[in-house]
Amino acid sequence: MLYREAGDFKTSYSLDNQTFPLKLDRIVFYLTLAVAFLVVPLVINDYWASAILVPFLIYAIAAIGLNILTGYCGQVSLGTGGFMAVGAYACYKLMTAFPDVSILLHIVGAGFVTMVVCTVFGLPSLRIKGFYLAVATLAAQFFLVWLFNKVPWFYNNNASGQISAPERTVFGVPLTGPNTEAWAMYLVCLTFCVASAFIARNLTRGSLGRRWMAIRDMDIAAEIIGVNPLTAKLSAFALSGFFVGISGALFFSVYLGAAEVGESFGIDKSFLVLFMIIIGGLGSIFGCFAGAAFLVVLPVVLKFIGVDILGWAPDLVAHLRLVIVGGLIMFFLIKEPHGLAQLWRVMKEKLRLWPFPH
Amino acid sequence: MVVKDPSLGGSLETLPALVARNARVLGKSSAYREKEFGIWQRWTWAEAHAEIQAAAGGLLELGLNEGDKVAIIGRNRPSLYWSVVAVQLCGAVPVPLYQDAVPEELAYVLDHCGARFVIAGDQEQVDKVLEIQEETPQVTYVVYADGRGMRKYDHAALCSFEDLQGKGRAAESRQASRFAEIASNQNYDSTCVILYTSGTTGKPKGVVLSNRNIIETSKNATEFDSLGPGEDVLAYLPMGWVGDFIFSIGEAIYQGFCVNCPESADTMRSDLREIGPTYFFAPPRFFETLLTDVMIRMEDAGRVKRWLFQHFMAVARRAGPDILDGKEVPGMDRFKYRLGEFLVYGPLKNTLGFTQVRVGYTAGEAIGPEIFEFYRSLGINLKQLYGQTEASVFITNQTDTDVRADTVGVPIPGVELKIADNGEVLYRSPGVFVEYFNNPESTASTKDADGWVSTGDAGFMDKESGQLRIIDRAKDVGKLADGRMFAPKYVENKLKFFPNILEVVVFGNGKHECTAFLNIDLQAVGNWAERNNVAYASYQELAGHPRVIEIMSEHVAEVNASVAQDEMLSGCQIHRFIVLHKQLDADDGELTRTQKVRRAVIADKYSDLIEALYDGSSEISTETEVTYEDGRKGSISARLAVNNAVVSDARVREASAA
Amino acid sequence: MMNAVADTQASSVGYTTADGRDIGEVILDLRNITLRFGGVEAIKDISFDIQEGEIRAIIGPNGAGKSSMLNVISGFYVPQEGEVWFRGKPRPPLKPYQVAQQGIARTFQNIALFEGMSVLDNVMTGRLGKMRRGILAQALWVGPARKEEVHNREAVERIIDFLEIQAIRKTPVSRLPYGLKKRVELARALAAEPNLLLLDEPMAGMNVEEKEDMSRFILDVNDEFGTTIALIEHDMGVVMDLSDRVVVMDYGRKIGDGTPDVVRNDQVVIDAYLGVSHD
Amino acid sequence: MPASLLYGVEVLINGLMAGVLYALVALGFVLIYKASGIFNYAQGVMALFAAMTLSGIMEGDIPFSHLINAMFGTQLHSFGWNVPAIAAILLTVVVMALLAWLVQRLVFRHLVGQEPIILFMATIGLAYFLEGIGDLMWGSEIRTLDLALPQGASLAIENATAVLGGDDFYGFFIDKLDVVATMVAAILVAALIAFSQYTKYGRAMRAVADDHQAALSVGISLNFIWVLVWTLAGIVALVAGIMWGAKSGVQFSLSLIALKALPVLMLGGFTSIPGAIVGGLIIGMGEQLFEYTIGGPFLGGATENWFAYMLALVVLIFRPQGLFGERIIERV
Repeated sequence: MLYREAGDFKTSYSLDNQTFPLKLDRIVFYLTLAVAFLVVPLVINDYWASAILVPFLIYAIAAIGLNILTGYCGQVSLGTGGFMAVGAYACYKLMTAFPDVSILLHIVGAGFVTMVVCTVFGLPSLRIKGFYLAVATLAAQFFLVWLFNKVPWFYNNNASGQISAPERTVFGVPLTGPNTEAWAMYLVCLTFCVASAFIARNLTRGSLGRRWMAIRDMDIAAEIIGVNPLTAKLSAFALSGFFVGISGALFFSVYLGAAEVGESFGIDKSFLVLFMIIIGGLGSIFGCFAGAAFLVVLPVVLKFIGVDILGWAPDLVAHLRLVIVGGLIMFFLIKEPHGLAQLWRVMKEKLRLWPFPH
Repeated sequence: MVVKDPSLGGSLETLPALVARNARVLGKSSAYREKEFGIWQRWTWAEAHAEIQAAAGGLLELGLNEGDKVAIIGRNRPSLYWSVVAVQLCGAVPVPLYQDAVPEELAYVLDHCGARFVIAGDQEQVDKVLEIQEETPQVTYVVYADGRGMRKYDHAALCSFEDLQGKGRAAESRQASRFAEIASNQNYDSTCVILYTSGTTGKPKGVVLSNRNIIETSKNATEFDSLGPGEDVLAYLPMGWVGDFIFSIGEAIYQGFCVNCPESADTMRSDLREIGPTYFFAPPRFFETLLTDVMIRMEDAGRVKRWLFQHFMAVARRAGPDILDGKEVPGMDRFKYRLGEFLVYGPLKNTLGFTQVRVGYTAGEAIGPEIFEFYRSLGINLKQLYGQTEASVFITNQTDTDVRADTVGVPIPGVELKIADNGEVLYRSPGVFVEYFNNPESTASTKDADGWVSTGDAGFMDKESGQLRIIDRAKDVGKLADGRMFAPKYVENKLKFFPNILEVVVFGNGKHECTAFLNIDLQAVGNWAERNNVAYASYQELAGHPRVIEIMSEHVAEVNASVAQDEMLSGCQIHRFIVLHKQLDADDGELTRTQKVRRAVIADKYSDLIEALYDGSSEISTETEVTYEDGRKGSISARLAVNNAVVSDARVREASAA
Repeated sequence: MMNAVADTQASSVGYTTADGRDIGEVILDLRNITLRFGGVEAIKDISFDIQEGEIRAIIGPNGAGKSSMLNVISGFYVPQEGEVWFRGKPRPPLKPYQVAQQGIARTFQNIALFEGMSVLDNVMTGRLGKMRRGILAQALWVGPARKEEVHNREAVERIIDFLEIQAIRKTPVSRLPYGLKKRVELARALAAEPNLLLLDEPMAGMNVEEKEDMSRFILDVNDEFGTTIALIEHDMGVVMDLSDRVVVMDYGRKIGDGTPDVVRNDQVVIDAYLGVSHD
Repeated sequence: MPASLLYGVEVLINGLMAGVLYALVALGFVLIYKASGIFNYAQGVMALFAAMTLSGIMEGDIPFSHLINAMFGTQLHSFGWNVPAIAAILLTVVVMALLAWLVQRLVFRHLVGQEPIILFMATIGLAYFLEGIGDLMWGSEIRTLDLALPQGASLAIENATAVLGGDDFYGFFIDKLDVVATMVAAILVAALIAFSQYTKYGRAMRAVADDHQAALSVGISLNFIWVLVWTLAGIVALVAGIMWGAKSGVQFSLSLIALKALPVLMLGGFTSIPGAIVGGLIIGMGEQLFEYTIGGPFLGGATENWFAYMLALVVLIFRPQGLFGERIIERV
């Protein structure tokens, strides 16, 4: 209904496979970006930052990472929590080891460290398939958590066994530490998030993305038409690790400030991110954002309704949340295996064909 | 790159000269687009000019002489459009042909115009040309645009368009003078193109059109509708047809439109949507099928959508045309129409590809008023024009502010009209063709000494609108006993616009009043019967059913009322009619294979019925021979009611409620 | 049968076909291939060669080991005995993707398209072997990566045009009818610009005109691109029209080899075929 | 015999006992996987849920009381009676059967023919759902489960075995509960095997496992079979829940033993009951032994958190089909 496509035709291939082929979509996209970068920082407050926006952005990055691996390359991983932990601890070690290097570099560095670790744990995927692999990745999850617990070197031997981010500034603006302001927190996460989405989109639409999807859809055929499964799968693990690592680093350094591996990066993190991409939509960048938004906002809304309005006990509401999330997972797998992203696509199609039904 | 074109300095009297001008003036803007390999390949005027030059160079190299004829046959593609101009650039005459021509027709035309070269679209066309080599020995060389599947062909007298251009580019330097010389021999009155009219009777005639014809007409027509550079046209109609030559070549080059060629015939609709032309022509049939398509698709829509659609289409029918004509419209309707524009019309136009259409034409045959109104009411500026090959298309055209379904508009600038006393429409204009190629007698019989051309159509100037109104083929128009005009086709068309009526034959030539045979449309009437649970066992029974006859009488009365409105035709009202017990059928020789009625045959075969129509009897039993699908012959007998129709009084206008 | 085999040896150097195409020397030579699954022998000591530019058919009743043969050629199965000679050199045991990179593309008996992608993307995967841009270039979508993408898209669009599937370019393959899927799969294989094309029952389950189209395309491919083609087919008639030389297999053995005529009149072959019912 | 070695043996035996419980849970997995190809991640949560339900019923709590109170401001908590263990167990079985029916009816019937990985994710969703429901029904505080099962060290065994070692060895320390558990497990397995061997439905189950079509052709409703196996899995879960609950209280950690069961299956293969048991024992003993010999002394302990997975991982790398699974031949 809103679209006016007549005359919006493509005269070159780069125009033809741009991310938003429709003019209207492009406009909306750029407007959103503008608002996110220019307006929100001015109006944001601590509550919105720490309750919704910052976690949303960080989880979105993690979801992008996992979606590359699971949604695009078809390799299910239950180790996301562990890999986020790697990002977090790598970031911590870097921050404390090189205090005068920019925190931003540390975060990216953490991404690269995680990349390596993730690739190593990806090696079994060459022989193990399906949920055999999924279970195998649990090894990563538990081993890594255990490792960061047991080896004092990772938390610089401090008594609490916790890691806590010292204050680091960029252009004099603190990005980590207790007196980080909401807008700074938000902006740094937003920047990383947008960059990640941009990179992920480019990778998934190019030849690498096709290699991944070929492996996902039919690995044997893929190999026979010339896709090297080794490089394809490992590259997926590597890049997935990179993004997950970055999200882990941000989660710890910018968002939490202090973290204890067991509770911050436990198995349930792995599931949370997995749910995000299932609900959001496997194999869709948009889905990562949709899923992250959904699962970040849902608890907040429930808490608001349950606790603040109805005045129920928080634990009761927490249980309700479990029920709802679990139910939704099953619902989506049954009704719309391609998640919110698919719903979105369908809606768009309808708008384009309006007033015709098909 | 571009060969210096001597005519640049001089006046712009040829299409090549105009192309050169465009290359200079509109160099950067789009001249041609073709959907190929998934995207719209694009050529600016500068590039197009270069392409044309190269092709022309190639043709010279192959030994094309001034005055030679070059046949061009294939689907609409830039390379073929360039070929047209390239040929002219060589001082030769392009002869665009219908791509669906069968070998025999092709052989006749090639032989008649004596084409030495053929520029063909693809293997299919080349094969046709090769197939008739014997009959057409003068064809010395064939060029093809798409070489698919022809690698193994003998390329002695065959080459691809690219190779042709290659030859040209290679020879560029030494040809400059030659081109200059040729250009200097060309003037406003030298031949621009020969177009073969698929004559309904006899062999096709080659209509010779001069540069003057094409350019003047293009000028007048485009100025009439204030069309200028930057218009987008979709080139999808056969290149052999004069309309395409005017819209996609004459006007396009004169004004600098962009000509867009679809990827293939079956992607035309989606390509139309992508391009969204600003200037669009289609025959009535196209708009008709499109409308049916829309209605069918809306059938499956949800209740809400359907309601929205019906509601706002009602609004559109009420207010749309007037808003489009810039007439006064009540504020409420104006508002509702805006809303509708957002909710229905806009999206609809978008999905159909008409969002950007500023001027749309339909012509060729009568278009159903409700179909016409539908598009008008959406805010699409669809207009009717009247023309023919001999006039380089345009004779009359409708102004944006005064568009009607039943007229064809006023003469465009430079066109003079007069109505012969037998009702035939005559015209004279700068677009009037030079001659029929190698056919002086036809030329003489069509065009008189001082340039008046007879259209062969009967018509008159509508009093209130001052627009021309076409009634019928002149030869079919007769007189009633009392001398009033008798135009059967005119009335028949009016009746056939009712979905319930499939075929009509009106009689009355030389009689004192008009009568008619009607054929019901089994589908439409059948549906009606189902909805109103009217039981019937056979076509015959349904056709004879009193309630069906009732409906028919209503339709006839309605038509009579509207016919009564113009005193010239008021005599053509139908006084008595019979609903036939069998469908008029080509197998019985009652229709031509193209579904046109054969009056003589019918009049003779059903003489008894006609008699009954005029002798006042109220019933008649008859015996008719029929041929079944399997060819067996049989006969059916029936008692048919002869019905009197409500006839409106010609003088009382109020009676005409429609 | 003996003369049939003799016929092959004779033609192991270039020859000219009835319709005047010049066939080059041997491109792929299978020598005494034997393949076992556990106890069962799928292929028993089979030898035959494929020559540059020819259309080579492998026929035989169900379970004759035809598909296994293709799988050996494309490196998916490793034979226990025998050698595969490619372009005059014995081929070391390679991974399937390495074989593909040597210029051997194929289609599959029961379609193996990537259901999650559009037709265009599927065909593009055929060119993955040719796309070498690094991760970084792709990540930032900078010049080289973009150029490479466009360049390969151009090549692919020509194939799409060639096989007349423009209209479904952007359709997800999962929505396509069977016949079209087969065609898309052929497109994917062609996109790799192979010098040896393996077709596993390209016309299985097609109706008559679909078969005709497919035959036309196969011939056009061989004609336009000079691609060497080895195809498995059930439909005797089709094979006889299409192919220059035919290998006949039965129960994992080669029971005939030679021009269609030779094979058609070979008693052993006739018996084998009369013995079983195909289709 | 040196004491250290004997202590090692003791560790081994205790590991064996733990392994029994792993096996018990794994058994549930196998049942469902064999019949429906569903890899039921929720098995552990089912054990938790079963245990909670059992104790809830025994103590006469009102289900969903928290929710109801929250919604209607009532003060419901308990019916005020206690249900005898046997009755409670039977009731719980009914509840599990009901649950099985619902799960089949509402979820997996709509997922027939989906890829295994999708089914797996669905069961993860189910796990969350059940956990939430369990908490809503019975509250989330740790419950005790008292079925008067023998607890504490078995002196008999201790004394009997004391003679084995020197003065510094006081015999094996073994918890009675573990012994009971082992026996119960043994009985359960025997029962299951008997069931699948000698009853109509048991045979039906096996038929389904082998070939759905065949099963249909002999006129068995797949749906029924699936409900049946889910119920059996529920019962197995209940038993596991009882044992584990009695040992360390009914709490969330219980559902984590499900995760432990995964590697057990990796080793044992998804389809063989004996495999599950052997796998369970290997894991159980393996992780205890590893902790005792290497983990504790050199790695700072708590290695049992990951040992099982690592072991499975390593095994899988060399035998992708697991220890007992049959080799997969890939075709195109």
